[in-house]
Amino acid sequence: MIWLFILLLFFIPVSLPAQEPAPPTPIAIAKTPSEFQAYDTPNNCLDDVSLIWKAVPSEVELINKSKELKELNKTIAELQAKIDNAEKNKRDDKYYSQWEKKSADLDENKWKEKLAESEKKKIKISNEVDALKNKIIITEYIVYIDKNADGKFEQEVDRFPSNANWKSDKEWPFWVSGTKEGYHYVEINILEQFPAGTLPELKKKKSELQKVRSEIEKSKLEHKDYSKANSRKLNLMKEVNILEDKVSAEKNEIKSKPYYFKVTAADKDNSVLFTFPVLSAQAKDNWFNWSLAVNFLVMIFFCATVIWFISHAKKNKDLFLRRINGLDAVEEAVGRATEMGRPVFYMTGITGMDDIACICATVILGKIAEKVAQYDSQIKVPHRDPIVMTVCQEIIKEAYIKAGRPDAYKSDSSFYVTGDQFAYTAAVNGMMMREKPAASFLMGSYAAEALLLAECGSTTGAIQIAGSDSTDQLPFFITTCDYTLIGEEFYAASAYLSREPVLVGTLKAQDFGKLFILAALVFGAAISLAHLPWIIDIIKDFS
Amino acid sequence: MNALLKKMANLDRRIIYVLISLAIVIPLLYPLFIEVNVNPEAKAVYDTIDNLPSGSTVFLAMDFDPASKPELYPMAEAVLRHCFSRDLKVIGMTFWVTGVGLGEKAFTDIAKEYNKQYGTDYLYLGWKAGGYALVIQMGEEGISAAFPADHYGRETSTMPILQKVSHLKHLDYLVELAAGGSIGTWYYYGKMKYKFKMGGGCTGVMVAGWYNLMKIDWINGFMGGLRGAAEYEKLINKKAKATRGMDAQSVSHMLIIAMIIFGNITYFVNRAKGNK
Amino acid sequence: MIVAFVMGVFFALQYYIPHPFTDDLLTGISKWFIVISGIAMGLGIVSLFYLHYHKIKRRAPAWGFSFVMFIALFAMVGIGIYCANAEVITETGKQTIYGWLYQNFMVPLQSTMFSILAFYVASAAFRAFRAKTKEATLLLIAAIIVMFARVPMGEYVYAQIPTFQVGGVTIPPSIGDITSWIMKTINMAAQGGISLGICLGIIAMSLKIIFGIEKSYMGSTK
Amino acid sequence: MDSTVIGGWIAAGLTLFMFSSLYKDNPFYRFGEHLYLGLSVGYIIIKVIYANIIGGLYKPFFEDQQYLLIIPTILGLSLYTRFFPKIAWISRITFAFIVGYGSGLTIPRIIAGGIFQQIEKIITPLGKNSATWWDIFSGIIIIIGVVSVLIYFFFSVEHKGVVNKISRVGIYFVMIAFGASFGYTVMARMSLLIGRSYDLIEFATPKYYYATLILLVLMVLILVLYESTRKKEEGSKDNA
Repeated sequence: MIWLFILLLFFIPVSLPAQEPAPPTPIAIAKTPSEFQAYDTPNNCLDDVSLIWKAVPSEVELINKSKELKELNKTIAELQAKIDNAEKNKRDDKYYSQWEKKSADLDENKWKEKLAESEKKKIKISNEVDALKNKIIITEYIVYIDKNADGKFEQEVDRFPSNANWKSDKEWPFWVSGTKEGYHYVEINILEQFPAGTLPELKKKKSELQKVRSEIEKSKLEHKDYSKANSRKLNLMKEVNILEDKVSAEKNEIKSKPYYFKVTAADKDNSVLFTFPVLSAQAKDNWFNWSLAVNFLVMIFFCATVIWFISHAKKNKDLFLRRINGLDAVEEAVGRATEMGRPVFYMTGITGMDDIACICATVILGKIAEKVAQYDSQIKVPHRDPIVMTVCQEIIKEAYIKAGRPDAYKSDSSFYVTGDQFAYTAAVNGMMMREKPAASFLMGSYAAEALLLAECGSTTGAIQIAGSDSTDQLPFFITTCDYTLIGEEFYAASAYLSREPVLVGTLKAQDFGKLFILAALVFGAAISLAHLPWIIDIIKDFS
Repeated sequence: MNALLKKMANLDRRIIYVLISLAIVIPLLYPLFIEVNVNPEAKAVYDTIDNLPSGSTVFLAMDFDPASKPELYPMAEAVLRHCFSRDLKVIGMTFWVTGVGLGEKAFTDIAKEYNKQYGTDYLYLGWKAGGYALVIQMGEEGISAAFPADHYGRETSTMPILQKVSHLKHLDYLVELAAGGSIGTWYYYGKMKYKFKMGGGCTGVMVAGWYNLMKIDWINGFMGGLRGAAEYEKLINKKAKATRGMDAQSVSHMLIIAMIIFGNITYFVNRAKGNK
Repeated sequence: MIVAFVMGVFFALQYYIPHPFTDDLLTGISKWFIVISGIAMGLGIVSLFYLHYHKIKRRAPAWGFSFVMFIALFAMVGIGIYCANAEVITETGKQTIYGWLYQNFMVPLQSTMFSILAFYVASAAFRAFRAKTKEATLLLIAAIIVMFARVPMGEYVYAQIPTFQVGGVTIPPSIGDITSWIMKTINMAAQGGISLGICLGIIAMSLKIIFGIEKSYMGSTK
Repeated sequence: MDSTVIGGWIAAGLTLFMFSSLYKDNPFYRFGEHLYLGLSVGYIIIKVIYANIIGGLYKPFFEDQQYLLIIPTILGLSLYTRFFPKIAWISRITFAFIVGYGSGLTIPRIIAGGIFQQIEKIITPLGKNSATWWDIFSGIIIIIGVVSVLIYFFFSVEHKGVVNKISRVGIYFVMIAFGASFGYTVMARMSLLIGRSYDLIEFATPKYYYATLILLVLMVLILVLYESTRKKEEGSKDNA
């Protein structure tokens, strides 16, 4: 039931709490916009305040119509180009088969029909646009700023034509209203309007410092003495540090005060038509990016399900797990290595320790190394990254201790080869050709070398088990390896091999997440089939 | 017979390797010249060059290195052949220091074919550090200011080819063969300001991106990958490396398909016999 | 343990905080990783030297080749330091010895290894594409269609098939259209499903690490 | 002979050495392999010295006074405690640091870039106003595919009955997709080989004094000799 609730949360527009809109008080003249608001700080911005006001209805209509016109012109141009091209090809006799000619003719006719239709529409819309243009009186909006509410408002901040600066130009979380209805929207950087007084000095010092640095570099190359320049550099650096502190203090000072804004609308002749009431706003640092709130909710939700399932798993120990073929074969592969007296090769992919796929590969290595230790076989793990190598040494050692055979552990079973992609491949292939491993495991993320390693392994007759999240390389693993763990199976492997209830619990949570995605998919598809564009906007906001 | 069939099913890899290398090398040496369908993108480059009055100047920017040689080098050759056959003048350079030798080779080889004079009919500037600054300099102060000496160290300011076309704005067409992002440099610092026409060629992986560049009018056409080069070769009626490359592609693909089918036939025959 | 938890929680939350302080921290720490990996390189070198030194010492089979490795390594490092890591001289554009070494040794070796893939693709296709099961048959047919369509010869052969029109639709559709439909529809569906699964797997794995449920990457399970 | 010709001989030789591995493991390949290994490690060492150590640590630390860089230095050095078993646990702090950073960074980005973007990409084509019936049909096929593949990945449900059937469909989707992308990649791989073959053909021209041909013949001769002597050796061993 919880997930249904969460699903609902996804689609119910929530009002935005953090921003406090000032009360709208319109000044009455003909066709006056009705709302004017000033916001403290919009999402993502630190030194900004924003102003929003509703545009005259005809302005909105004009903008929509002109957009439509633009689209139409584009399609017309595209169609024309297609037709021209087809004609040209016919003239130049570029078609080598009868079949091709026929289908080209067919396409051309279709395009021509569409073209005629579009032309008709274009005439209609451009007439409408002209009519609207005549209707509109406001040509320009002008924004002023002042430090006092009753000041003179002489500092002009922005000036733009009445068909520009729309709220819908920016990205908003889905619950913010008015992104479609035609609101004008201006962001004003306070620090740009009232810059810190010491800023120019800081800039000067910085460029001086840069010069001294390049001087030092030059004299270093020419083997000249540069101690003088060096001491100058150190002095400059101190000065810069002091100035930087000063500037940031000044900036904070500037930002700590509210500012007052006035917006006027002007017509063609630059005479003021009307003025909005003065409003105030203050720039604040944000500690949460509200446009990512949905993302955050999903994360919290997922954390909660994982924790819930884990605690559930502790109570309820035998959870069902479906079979994963590749993992059932691990035992067979390791056993075979013992029988044949040949080593097992294990590769952890190309990424480093900060990549989850690589971490997962090392975790699986622990489980496999344990089996290797039990069966008294040998494991070899060639590496491209020294940190991963170190981690794997630890893991293998621990696995041997766990299996009760710490004496059998060899410190050089996990070793560094090289960081170069193909040198690594060449070296590992060479080793495989010489040592003819009984089994080879390819786990983690791979690039082009995937097939090189896997095919070479299969020529040596090894049982190969691959597990990867690189979707580009999976086809090659499928064709060359005996067993392949596709995508999520690879991530499930460690839980599957260990059968620890806690880990299996997270698998359940994953399944739950999939169910959730499935529901969202089907639900979303149904709605978008019903042509409700707003739902697509909501989904777009998520990403 | 049975033993033979079993052997066939598990054909030694080395035989496959030999077949593949033959399928690649033989078409390269003895080409089949299979017809390639010409796409409008490559045709646009061809048409632009074809409609230039003779004596016009084309700039050939060869911004690639040996790694992209199989795809872009044939394009350079094809464009040069087209230009020289139409008595156009060509100036060449590269932003990629590792590709400087490739450009030189293309120019000397093709110029020899058409008996062209260095300094009057063509000029190879080579490589110089600077990147976009070079483009600005070539536009503002002139080509010979950016490259006082050419690839061979000869003085450029007195060369006849640079008398009429001293600055980038005098160019009639610029062909950019790119294995990376150098087209941005040519567009932002060159074309935007000096308004010359631009076309180009790119590697196979970049084709999708270049379609968009063509839509926003950075370039008026381009050759995409080996296939684009083969199309251009078809257009100038001089089938060379790229067409051979495409032949090799065709033959090797067909060989793989034939092998798969063959493998399946032997597999089924074996199975049928095993069932009996 | 605690370190992993703190780092994990902090960097997960960092994404939602627009304050510049956190961005500075993120770029700062990614610079730290450059330093850590630089220092860790020494471990790799020790491991490599140990392995090959022992091969030479034990006179293991083909120990001579370990000498080749050492000579190549020291030559590259020596020349690299001599040329101060410059592959070309910036002013003149002339290649240094280091650049020449790279150009004439590393580049052909690299591209040859890469091109061996062509052979492997062929032999993998021959061996694996057998219509043993329904799945394998689908794999095989899809591969053949796409391979066929990608080259001029395939287009040419396919164009010989007679076509006819049914209600404005050409039958059979051009082979290019068929491939692009497979790539855009079926391929996208499968890739979408797989990558959605992968995303869930990654999130679960990350959470396991942050909450300390999975700690075998540290070797000790204690 | 200038440096390009020498370079050509070297390049042709190394190319043939590496290709010889297709025949079987042999001294030529081993030579090429170890040479490449050494060169690449040398190359990486140079890059690490100049970019990571000098550019990332030395210069910012001593010239820009970024003293905080002492922390990663200590973390990096602590990896070396592994050589002293008693204090080896210190290195685990570094592991935890890296791993924690990686996993924390990943979660929100995966939610945004992986899950939401995927869902958007799958659903939006259906909602387009310009969609034809064919587009909608394809869109529905995509959704069926995604759903069935996801169901294939269910771990805690036994694959029986309906679930089994749907997950079979998922596997069919996966197989077609893999086959198609396999076929799609063949072309790129072949062009690599074509590029290499062009170079070899060029090195076989008189300009390079027929480098490829000469080297090829020499290599084959030596390989044949090597094989026969080895067989003799093995034969004599067997006799003894």
